[in-house]
Amino acid sequence: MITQTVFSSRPLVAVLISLLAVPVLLSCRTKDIRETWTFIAATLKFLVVASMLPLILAGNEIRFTVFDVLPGLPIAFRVDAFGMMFALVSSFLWIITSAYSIGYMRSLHEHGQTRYYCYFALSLSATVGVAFSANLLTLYLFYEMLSLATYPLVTHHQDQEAKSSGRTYLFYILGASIALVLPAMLFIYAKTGTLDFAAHGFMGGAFSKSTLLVLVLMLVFGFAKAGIMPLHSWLPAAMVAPTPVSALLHAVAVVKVGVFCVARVITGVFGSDLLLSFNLNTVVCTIASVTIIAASLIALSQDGLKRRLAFSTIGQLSYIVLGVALLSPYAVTGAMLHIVMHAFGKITLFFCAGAIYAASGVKNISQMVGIGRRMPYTMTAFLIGVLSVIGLPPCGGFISKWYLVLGTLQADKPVFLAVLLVSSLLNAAYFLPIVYKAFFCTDEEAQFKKKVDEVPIWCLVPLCITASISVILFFVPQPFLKLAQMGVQAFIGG
Amino acid sequence: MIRHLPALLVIVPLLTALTVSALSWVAPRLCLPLTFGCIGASLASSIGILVEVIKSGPVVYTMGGWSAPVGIVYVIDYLSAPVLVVVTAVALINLIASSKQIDRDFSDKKGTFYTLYILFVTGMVGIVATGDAFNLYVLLEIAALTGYSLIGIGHERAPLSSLNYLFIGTIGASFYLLGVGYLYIATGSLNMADLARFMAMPEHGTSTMVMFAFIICMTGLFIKMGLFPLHGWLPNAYSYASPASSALVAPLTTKVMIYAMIRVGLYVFTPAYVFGRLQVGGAMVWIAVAAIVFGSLLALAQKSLFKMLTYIVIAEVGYMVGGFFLGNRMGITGSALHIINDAAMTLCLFLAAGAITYRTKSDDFKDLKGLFHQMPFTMTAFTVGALAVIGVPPTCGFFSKWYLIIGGIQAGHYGYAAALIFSSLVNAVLFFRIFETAYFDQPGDGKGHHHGHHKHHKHKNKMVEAPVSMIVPLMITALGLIALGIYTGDIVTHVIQAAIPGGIA
Amino acid sequence: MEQIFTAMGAKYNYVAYIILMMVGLYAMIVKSNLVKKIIGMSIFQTSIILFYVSTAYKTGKTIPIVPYDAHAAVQAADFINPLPHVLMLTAIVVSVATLGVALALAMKIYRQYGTLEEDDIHEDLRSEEGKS
Amino acid sequence: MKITGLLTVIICGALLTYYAMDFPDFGDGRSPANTYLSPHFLENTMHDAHVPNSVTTILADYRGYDTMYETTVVLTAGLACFFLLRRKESTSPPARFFRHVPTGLTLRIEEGGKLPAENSKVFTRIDSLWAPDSLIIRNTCRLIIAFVQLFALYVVAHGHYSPGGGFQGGVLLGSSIILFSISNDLRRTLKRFREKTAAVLGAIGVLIYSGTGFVCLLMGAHFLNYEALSPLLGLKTGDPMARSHGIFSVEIGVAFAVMSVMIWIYYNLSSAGKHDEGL
Repeated sequence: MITQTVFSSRPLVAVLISLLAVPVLLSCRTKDIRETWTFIAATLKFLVVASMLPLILAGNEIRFTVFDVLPGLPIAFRVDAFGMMFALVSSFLWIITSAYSIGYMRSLHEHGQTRYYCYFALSLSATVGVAFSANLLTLYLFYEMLSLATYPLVTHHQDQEAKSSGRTYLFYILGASIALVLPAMLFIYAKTGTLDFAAHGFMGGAFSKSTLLVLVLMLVFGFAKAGIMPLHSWLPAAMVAPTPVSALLHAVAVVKVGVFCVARVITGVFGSDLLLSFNLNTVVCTIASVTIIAASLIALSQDGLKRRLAFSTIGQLSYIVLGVALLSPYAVTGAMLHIVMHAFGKITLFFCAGAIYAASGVKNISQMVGIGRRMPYTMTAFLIGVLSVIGLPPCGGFISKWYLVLGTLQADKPVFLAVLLVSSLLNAAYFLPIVYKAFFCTDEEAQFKKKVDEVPIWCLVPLCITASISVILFFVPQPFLKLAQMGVQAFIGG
Repeated sequence: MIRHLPALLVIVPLLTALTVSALSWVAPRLCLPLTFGCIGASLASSIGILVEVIKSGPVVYTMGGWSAPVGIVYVIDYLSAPVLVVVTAVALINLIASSKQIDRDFSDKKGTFYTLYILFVTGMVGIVATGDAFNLYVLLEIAALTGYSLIGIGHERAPLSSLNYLFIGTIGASFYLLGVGYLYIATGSLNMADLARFMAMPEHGTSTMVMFAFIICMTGLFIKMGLFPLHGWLPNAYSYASPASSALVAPLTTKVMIYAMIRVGLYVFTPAYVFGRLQVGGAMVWIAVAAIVFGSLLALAQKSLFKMLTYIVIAEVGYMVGGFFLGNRMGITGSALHIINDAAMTLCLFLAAGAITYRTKSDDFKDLKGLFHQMPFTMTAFTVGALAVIGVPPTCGFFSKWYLIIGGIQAGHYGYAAALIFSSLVNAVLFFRIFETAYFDQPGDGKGHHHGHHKHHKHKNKMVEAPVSMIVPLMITALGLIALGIYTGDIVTHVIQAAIPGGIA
Repeated sequence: MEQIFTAMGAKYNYVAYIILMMVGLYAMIVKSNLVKKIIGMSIFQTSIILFYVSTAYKTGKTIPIVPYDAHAAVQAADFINPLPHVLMLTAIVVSVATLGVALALAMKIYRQYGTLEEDDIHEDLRSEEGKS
Repeated sequence: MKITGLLTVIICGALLTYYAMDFPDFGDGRSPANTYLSPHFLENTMHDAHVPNSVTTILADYRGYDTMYETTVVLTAGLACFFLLRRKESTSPPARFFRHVPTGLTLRIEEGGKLPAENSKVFTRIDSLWAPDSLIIRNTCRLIIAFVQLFALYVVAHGHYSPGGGFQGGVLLGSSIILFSISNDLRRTLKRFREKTAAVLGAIGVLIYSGTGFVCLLMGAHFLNYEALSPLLGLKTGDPMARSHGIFSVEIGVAFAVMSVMIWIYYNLSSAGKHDEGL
């Protein structure tokens, strides 16, 4: 299927919308105008991204060169199926998260809300920038922009705890990107002369096996946002941020950018046949599976709800890395789908965590016994989110896990099949007790004697929307499944 | 008129400096407008020359009508034209930005300050434009003398550090003079192009006189630019001076000295001699690595903002010297590009530090609390400058590091590439340490106090911004950093690539 | 070794300038009194002037003033080389200027610290830093 | 500190001497320096500029651009000393000394004490570190100064034909006025040659130099190309005398500049910027 390239400036417009929204937000007088502007920017961005969907579905790819920054290496955008899927999800979820953060920030009377919304818009423009980047340089540019734009969000409370977690956040993310990604990128450019992503990688025979291994490890660990052990501890530390931040950023935008970059590097830079020939992909698979198992085990022991969700995210991310590294068509499709499914599932869970905190000020799971009776809607949404993350039928998570499992079989690596199954069990082990204790508990155990009123409507509606979408995706995974299959077609031609 | 642009570029500032020095006694009010006019005019003429050079190749201007070896000749080619524009632009922006600071520090001797300011710029422009080795020494001395006096007045230790700077600067300049003397004995000529012609001859290539001339010339220039083992004078000289003069001297002196090193290295001692015959590249790059590593570490150990910035300047000198002595096309492009980028970056940081000290009267780290609330514009410009120094795209710092590191990799000098990465990491720690104090702590409280989830800012600290005349140039410089980054491709392909003689791989 | 001594015989001017230069350098590095350092600096600069001028000399030749009538044939060999002398005029003026600025700075330091001994200045700087 | 200093000096000295071995001998005429460029200057000095003293031709014509910057260095030194040292008279002056002329007694008036009238005949002000007032010195200096200035003008004018020129003449002029200041006291010299005239004259001197160059530019030739001045001087073009006159006007500029800057530096250095009590 030959892909014609269409030259249009829509990818640039998509990135710039939220960037231009920042001065507008800064100049708004009252809260309401500012929030309406956020909404307008979010919906506009989603519409522009969606307007490119039919083109991509028809098999074209959209290219646009912004600046000829270096001879032969411009800052340029190339929208393909994989990038489109990720951009679609993140821009759509931005709309929902803005709604949610309005309710959340208002109910908690947070300070510095204008600054919060501006940096939120900035990080979204960086996320979409990463999704559409055509070469490793543009990807690195937006990756750095994202790290810097999310720092003020993570340290929003400006207290001692925020300061130390901000320090770890930056140390891991900025440190890894400068110490590992930059030299690897420069080394590749010095030896091959180009950085543009190509269907089967652009390495050719330029490197020996050992340098290739070093480069792969540098790039996989360099993108610390993918939360691969041992460079993962910034994620739990970032939980100190307000919940909408951890919801969108640490469930969807930031972490998925890390995984997206790793996937881009594996498929676009190295290329599947090069990795398969040197059997390097099993190295990446083993790293990912170690992270899956370890993260799931640690999640069991976490009492804070947000910290448990954080470690579960680390586990789920490594599913995607594992899927991509297996390099079999089903596995890569499953990995791409999992980006979408996990996004919706995990964002629902974070919304619920935020709602519980906003309504009752409770953070730890041990204090949540019997909350289901008081907050029925939140907890049912929480249940659906849990089912989707574990991968049980009525929710979309099942489909992506289904493809992942098929992928391990297709790549005839049964050991990773075992890893997937064990970790799914572990997921169930650390999520289901929460739900069980929330609904089925005896009267005297219930800790919520007094009436706990449900969360304001602004928080509840986004909750339910994402939960219902998780369910709908199980029945109609259509746009994302088609995109995923087209993406796989481009990468592996399987 | 175009034919005389190289001369006008230097003569207009000189004549204006003299009129300003005379007028400061007769009609002091006229001094400032005249200074603005003259530096603006020399910026315009340097841009005119740059366009001329890009259009029709190097411009040669014979002073006094005497051709090359006899008289003094101005050669403005692809290497000097962009540096000229940067030097005059930095001088103009700094003049606008520090006019308030000048009123505060030198209120009674403003006329003389402006004269010394213009003479310093004339010296710098002359060094960049000249094609004669001895003329470069004379202009070196003008720039140095004006530099010593501009730095001499400042905080309590300014005269002592300026005197130390004078001693070491004079040793450097005299070594350069001695080197030119050795070259003169060996060849009999003083003109750069003529000397290069002699270098090609075999009997000069092997003579120890020329080799020793190279060593002494380069040592002199290394002293003047503050390369690592010889950098002792730089931190005190730039941090105790008044912010107005250190924001002029810091971005220009070291960069123009590095330009002089590249000019002498490439166009007097031809690259075949420097990299082929002497094999001096490898050792020099290790010295540069030491400069980068120690410069960054010492910057980490500093407690005050200006001191930290000066050590960053020392590390940046290591970048450029290392880039040049790698000996390959990428390294030299990176070093030449970094002259332009680093001048802009250092200007942005020093102006921001000047604006901060203008308000908070002290540049100690513990006095920078809560600056993001009080001085948002200055701090955003400071952040852009910091990101440029760290090397985050799309700022210009990233792209010069791009060329330097690739030059290091292609030359097989991984120590140099690793030092650059290490220095970026240390710079990141340096600046985020400042952002933490500026972002988190509230002004006036001892330590970052704990406050609960619902803390509301009752005492909304009102905005105490620096005066507009400081903010606007600062913003222009910050945007300039990003523009320089984005237009790197054009700068390199049109200007710097043509500046490197063919002999280099 | 004797090759160096015979060479030394014909090149004693270089040895002279090197000795002077080293004396100047030594004074600048080691002396703690600022004025002595300034004196060392001017010796250092004068030695370079000596070096330049000594290279211009041709044994037994006169100063470079050619006979006044314009048509007389001028034999360049019988005049000494004028160019180093011109360069050294500039170098002398530069060294005077640097001397002037150095003395001005030294006076400013004396007015501020009351002493010209760099060690004493550093002492009370350290004690000052200790106090603040 | 001593050992490191000694060590570096010895190592540098040894290195320099060792490398100096294959330099051309002292005084040999065939060394490259003496055979490449300097013969051109010697042979063409009369032809080009009609100036026998080839040093002056190189100084002001062939490498005139260098000398312009040299004069600027002189002016910069003056400006630097002024900029660093000059400060306004303090409102309450420290102790002052007066001599009661009829009796020869010296009075010491503490700070804030009532000072005698400025032009009173009875009390003349003397410096706190005053040298004994000696009639002989004052009068001999008064005699010599005139002749020193006359000789200085000769030196400036005859730079073309004999060793001399702008710098040497300027220094002589400057030293004559400094001699006056040493023999009498700084305040009287300041009355005759005020600081303002010194500063403005210094700037005008360098202005003359670069002005002539700029005029050549305006006349269409390259900067500092004196041939362009021939129409102004009423000579036909290409006449070497144009260059000779150009050189002379430049020498005058240099003399002005050097004289006034020397005096200005003396004023600032001797009185540490107060211009009240000098050497």
